Amino acid sequence: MGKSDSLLLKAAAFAALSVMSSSALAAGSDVTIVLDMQPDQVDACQASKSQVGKVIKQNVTETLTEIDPATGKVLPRLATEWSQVDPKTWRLKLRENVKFHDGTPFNGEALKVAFARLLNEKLDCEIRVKYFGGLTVDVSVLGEHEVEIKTNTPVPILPTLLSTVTVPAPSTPHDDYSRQPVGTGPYTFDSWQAGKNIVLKRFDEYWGDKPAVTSATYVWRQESTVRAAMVASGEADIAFNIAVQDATDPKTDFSYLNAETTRLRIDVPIVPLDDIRVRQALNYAIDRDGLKGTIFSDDVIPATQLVVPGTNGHNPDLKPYAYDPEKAKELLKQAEAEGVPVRKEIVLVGRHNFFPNSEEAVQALQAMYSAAGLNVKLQMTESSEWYDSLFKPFAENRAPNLFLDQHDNTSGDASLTIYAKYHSKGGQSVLNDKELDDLIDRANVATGEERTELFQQAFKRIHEDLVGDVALFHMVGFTRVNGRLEFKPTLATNGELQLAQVKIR
Amino acid sequence: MKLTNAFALLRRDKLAFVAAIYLVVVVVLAIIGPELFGKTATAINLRARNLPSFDLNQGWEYYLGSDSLGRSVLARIMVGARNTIGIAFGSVIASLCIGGAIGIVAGLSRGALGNIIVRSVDVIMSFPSLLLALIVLYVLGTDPVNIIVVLAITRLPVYIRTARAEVLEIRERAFVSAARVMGASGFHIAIRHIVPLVLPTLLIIAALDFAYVMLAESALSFLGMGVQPPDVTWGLMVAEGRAYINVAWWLSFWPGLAIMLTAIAANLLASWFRLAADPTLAAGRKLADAAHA
Amino acid sequence: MSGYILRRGGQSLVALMALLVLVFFLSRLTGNPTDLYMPMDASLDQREAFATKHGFNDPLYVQFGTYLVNIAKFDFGDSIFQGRPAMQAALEAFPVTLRLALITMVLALGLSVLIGSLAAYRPGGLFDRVASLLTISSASTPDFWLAIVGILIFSVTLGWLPTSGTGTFWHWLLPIGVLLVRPLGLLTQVVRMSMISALAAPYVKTARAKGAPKRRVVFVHALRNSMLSVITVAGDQAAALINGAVVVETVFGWPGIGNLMIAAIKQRDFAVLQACILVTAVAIFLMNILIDFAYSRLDPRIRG
Amino acid sequence: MPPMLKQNAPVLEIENLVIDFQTPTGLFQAVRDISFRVDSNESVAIIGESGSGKSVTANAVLGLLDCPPGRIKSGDIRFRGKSLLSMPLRERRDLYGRGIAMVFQDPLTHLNPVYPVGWQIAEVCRIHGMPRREANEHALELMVRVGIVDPHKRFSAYPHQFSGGQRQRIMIAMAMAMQPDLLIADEPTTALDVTVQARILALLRRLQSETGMSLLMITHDLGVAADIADRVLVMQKGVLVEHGPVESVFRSPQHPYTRQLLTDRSEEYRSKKHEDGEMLLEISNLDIHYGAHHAVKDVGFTVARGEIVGIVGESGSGKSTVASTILKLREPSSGSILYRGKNIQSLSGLDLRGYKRAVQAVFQDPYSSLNPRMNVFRILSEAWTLHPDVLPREKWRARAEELMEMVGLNASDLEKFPGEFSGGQRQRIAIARALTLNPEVVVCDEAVSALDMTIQAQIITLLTRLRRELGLAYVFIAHDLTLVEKFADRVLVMKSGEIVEQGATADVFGAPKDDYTRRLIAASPVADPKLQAERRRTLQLA
Repeated sequence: MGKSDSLLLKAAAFAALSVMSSSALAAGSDVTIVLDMQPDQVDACQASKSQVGKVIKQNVTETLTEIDPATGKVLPRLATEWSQVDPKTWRLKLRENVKFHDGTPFNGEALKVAFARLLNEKLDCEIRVKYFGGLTVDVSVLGEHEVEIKTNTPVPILPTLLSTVTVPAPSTPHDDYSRQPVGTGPYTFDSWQAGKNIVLKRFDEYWGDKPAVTSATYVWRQESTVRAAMVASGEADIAFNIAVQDATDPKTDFSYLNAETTRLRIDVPIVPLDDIRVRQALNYAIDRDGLKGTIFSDDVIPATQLVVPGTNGHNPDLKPYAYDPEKAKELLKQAEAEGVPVRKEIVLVGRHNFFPNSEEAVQALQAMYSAAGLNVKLQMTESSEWYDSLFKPFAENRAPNLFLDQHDNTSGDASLTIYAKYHSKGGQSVLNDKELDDLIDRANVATGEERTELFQQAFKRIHEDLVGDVALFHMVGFTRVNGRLEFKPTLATNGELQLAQVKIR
Repeated sequence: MKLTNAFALLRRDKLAFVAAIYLVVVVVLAIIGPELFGKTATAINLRARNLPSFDLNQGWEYYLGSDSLGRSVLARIMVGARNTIGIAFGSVIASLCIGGAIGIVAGLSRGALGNIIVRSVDVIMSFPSLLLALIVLYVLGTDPVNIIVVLAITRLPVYIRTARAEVLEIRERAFVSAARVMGASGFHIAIRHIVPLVLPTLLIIAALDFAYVMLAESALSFLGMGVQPPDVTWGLMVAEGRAYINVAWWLSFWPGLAIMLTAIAANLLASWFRLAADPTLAAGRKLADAAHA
Repeated sequence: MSGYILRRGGQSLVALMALLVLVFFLSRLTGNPTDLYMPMDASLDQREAFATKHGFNDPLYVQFGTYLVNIAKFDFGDSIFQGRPAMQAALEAFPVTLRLALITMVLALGLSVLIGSLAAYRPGGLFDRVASLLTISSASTPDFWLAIVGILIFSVTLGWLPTSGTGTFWHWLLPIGVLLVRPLGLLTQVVRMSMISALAAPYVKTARAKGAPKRRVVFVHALRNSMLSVITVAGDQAAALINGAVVVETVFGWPGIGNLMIAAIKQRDFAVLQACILVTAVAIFLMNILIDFAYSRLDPRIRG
Repeated sequence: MPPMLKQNAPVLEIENLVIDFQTPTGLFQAVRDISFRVDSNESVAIIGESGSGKSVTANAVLGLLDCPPGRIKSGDIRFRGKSLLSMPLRERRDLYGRGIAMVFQDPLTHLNPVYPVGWQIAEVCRIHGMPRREANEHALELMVRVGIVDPHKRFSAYPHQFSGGQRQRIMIAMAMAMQPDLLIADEPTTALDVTVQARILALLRRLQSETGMSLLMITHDLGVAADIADRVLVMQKGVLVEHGPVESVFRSPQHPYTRQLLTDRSEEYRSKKHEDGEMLLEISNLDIHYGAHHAVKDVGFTVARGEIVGIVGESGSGKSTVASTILKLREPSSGSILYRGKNIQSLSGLDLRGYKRAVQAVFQDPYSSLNPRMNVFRILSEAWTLHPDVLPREKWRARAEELMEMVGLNASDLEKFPGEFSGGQRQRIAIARALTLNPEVVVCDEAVSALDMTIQAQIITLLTRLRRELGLAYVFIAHDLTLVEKFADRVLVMKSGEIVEQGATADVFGAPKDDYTRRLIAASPVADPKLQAERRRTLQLA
């Protein structure tokens, strides 16, 4: 035994030494970033998917405009100026002296090709489906660096939408997905070893400032514990989506509003949820302060509506429902007195692996409702099942349900949220309120102050008059950042990680 | 008479005796645990999350600490025993009965049926069992009963193959011929002669499978298709607790230990059973062999 | 031998077809990937259009027919999510798992023979008891838990090994260690038991009567005979290793086929799932032939 | 060392040897204070039945007692004057295979199935320090010496590719590899056919005369002992009851047990054949194929009520196949079996049930012929559950008790399980089971072959009595010619699936017409050293 013991020790010592040297690779101006899952694709037209965007958006391929995460303002990127000619026509000036990584120049023609590809029905591009559904877009080249964009219906927020449009090189295959995207960004797409890593290298002919990071390696690990451990052990520099309990070191672990908002959608048409007192009671029964700092991070913001502050249309005057179990009981008692079957079983639909601690969250919610005297049954679903319940058509004879939902809107405008979620024709809406529909319809074609105000009124109606959901929190994500880097995650970090903004200490 | 014999034999093997006592405790918990400790196990207290183990200040129920919702780990283990043991027992018994029956049919049939069964087993065997379970659960939903069904399906091949192999050997023995000479039907032979002889072997496999099934159930929880909260099993507790390993090791350690101990106990009992299953035959043969040697 | 391989191949082909049919229909029962692929705010029309375009609205038998026709042309379909041929993805991932499984199996066999034989040397002795307890208890631990604890101890606390990922020799140690415990535990028990029974066999008496030292009796005479049952179990374990690989690859971020299959099932990426199952099934089939071969090498009675 | 020098120097001395066995039921003394010696170039046979301790003694010499359960409690074993028990293990091991070698019963299981025989023979030399090449050459020579045909080719063949006799020759080659001074042979010919047995015994005798080694033969067969031994030791229940030169022991046995062993039981076994002679079974032109193998060729004979038909033949002669066809466990390829004039292949319904009652079986292996998980009562009553009209349920127990007493067992044993009985008792239970349906014919397929001689005698006596009382007919299949000679009314001699001779027992044995029958009879050793020596001489001449 003694002999093998010493052998073991030797091996261990050797291991320690060699790892020391191998972990030294996370040094210098190269960075390693660990994601929670591998992107399935890296095509520019899928850059709105958060896993794809974190790798290529603004790094490899750039967008025409950009949203300032702090103010929600539209900033220039590849487009330098824009103006509306008529409700359906916009004119853009493009940045000059911009080159794709393959050497071809960025100009009006290139943009036209890019748009055609983006809207190509043969590809299932998310940007098309998500932002340009039902729109036809005509791009005509006016000059080398000037184009005109015509749409079939008025699009008042086109500059905002352009912040989603990534521009790949004209050489990108028109009908196939590219696994080697070529863009104008500060980094070239160097290699993708499927399942293993993606490497980006700095592009020296970039039109803007030269970034500090020379190359970035993306890897992915499913377990939050492992991602956090990788930064702790120096194997990685930035780890995304760390669970609250793993974010133990305030020096390296930064929270950021990740644009997600969590709510329970109340199944308004179904007894007993059709009674407003019951819906109010559902709101009063939740101890948001108790959830905050325990299951949810201390940094989450109690929500009143489904868009984050800073979004056009966000109503800052709304107040969250206070935790008042007595009031909740009182409201239920009143309703019961009038014959509302408040003891009827209500299904709380959760989803497995939804967000960190989501399982605990729904269990806690269920406990709170039980305490208020409601009969709530927890049902965990798997994602496909969850989607089934999210979308119309809803099952006819369904049990009344509270549906755990999460929504993110990084476009800076409430329209992308409010129609789908609350309009009577919205695909995920259980509401059917003429007044609300009218507000939304009007807001969607309005611009400027009027647009903002109409959306704010709509949110007020949802929150106070209709009580269509139990708004929970504007969520935060945690990113663990190696101490040698200077990087502060922002609202946009969920969908992109601009390597150019990462500084090395 | 046989029972007291078995008990005496059990007393003689100290390790097996301890294992048996442990299993009895677990089974008793599975029967009465939820009724006794159900309330404690589900009482959420967000202000008492992740209390460490071995602290008696909060009361005995928090001796093993509390989980991320402030529930007593000890109470949850005791309550979780029912689902854990229920699922493991249910699926092991189901696969034993069905697999054993199919295996016996396959062993006794001299025609195409036996061949088809063997080939079908090959098909199931070449489908990774965890994935098969996952897909079937996507179809059926994660009801505990469905989990029992799924785990039973994935373990079927073992029983079918073992039962068949045993039958192929037993059916050549002289007492089977003697029964056939007397005019016994295939069914009579299967029930009277084959089943009692195949059963001990299958039971030993079942004891070993007990651990396997608990682990598979846990792996399903890890992949998100195991038992769903608010139901609780040890496997689910380990899977949930893994997210807190850094800050609260006790969340996954204690249920993991419970699984491990149950597995070891089942193993010990299985090897004891191997000897005790057939005290008459084993002892008699040994005596005869020894005398002849 | 060639006739045997042909017959065996034919049988396996039938089994393979049955497996494909099973996978095809079973996976279709789990729904389709439209909702999972399309962004949440896509309209109903867009969803319908997507489903129709990819054939999910066709009746199942039509989809199956198309699938069969394509298979005959060696076209295993495209991955919806990855936008490339599914077989390409499967073949890319397979070698990783194969290497992992191979090394694990070799280690498991080697170690279990060593430990099992030593334990059988003196059944009930100290070594036997300790080895049995250790192998049983390590094999009774959930593997994902073992993996995470391993990372925390060896990578974070001690800093000896990298946490996860692939690359150097040191990256292999934790995943293999975790993957190893179950087959090792089981095989050690099998080796021990078959060793004990082999050591009681009459030919062992003959060997002792020849004056052979105990070491020779154990490792030359008993071992080879006991390997027969070990190899059968080892084959099953190797096939079951895919289960462990699913978990280990997920935790350690290995680009293996287990990882790929789980993702495919979760995303309803049927083409990828089917391609993966096909690849693993063929591998298992080849392994079974290998086992038969090893069996006949070890046991001359089978060679006839 | 030339044998001359060691004349009369003892090779092996055993002194007051006591061996204990630990059993589940307590301590069991397998060998009780025995002493004997084997001189050089001498053949000594230990005779005894199972449980007599003869094999334990042999195993003790080679240190093959597994401890536990076996333990040498006291006494000493000396080899050429040196105590084996106080010798260091390494030195002892050096003697095994070199000074003392052993040949076991059942060579198939005692040869390692996964190594070539040549390798296994050479291994002895290599263990004792011979280089591989030399060892292999020596092994080849040995194979020639023990009479393996084509040794070069057979060198790398495996045990399962040899016949039983050849395997035993390999075992002997292995034992002879290092020219041992003492060869211990433990029932070396027990499972072999008589003609093969004769050749193996001849080989052993030849090798002994060539090398001058001593031979310690363990056997239960008095004929074998008479054939080969200079001196015999008789053991019973661990005690050495008698010993002396072979002629004097066989001629005038002193101990009652020896006398019992040597009793001629011809008269006891013989019983009167029933005279009514009603024909039960008529078998004609029976042909059975296993695939391409023609196992039974054109066999025909009859069985009348109360008649004992013996079938003898060596292994592979097709006698058991005939039995299983009569029992309807196997379908004949062609030919017919008539039961009371009706073809049993076309029986159905009541007729078939009638046949299943009328013909019963007793098989060879007392261990596998009873279901170990059923108690005796259930074993006996199983037949009545299958044929409920034979006996009403309330009479089952009384009838079972009656049957138990009929076969010489206690009625109180009905609750016991087969594992609690000895081999002979189990065979009695099997006979009782065969009687449950009041059969007319009982097929006994080697029913007494696995039993000790005294037990065998008891069972045969029982069968004789049952025929007398119940008028049973037997189809009695055996390879032991002496037994059939004493027991059967008529005898068939089978060889390679054919009946080479059949007729009244006295005729066939008294004046065999067929050459094969003659050879068979000649090869079967008799328990009389003088007579056996003569027979051996004639056999060698033939």
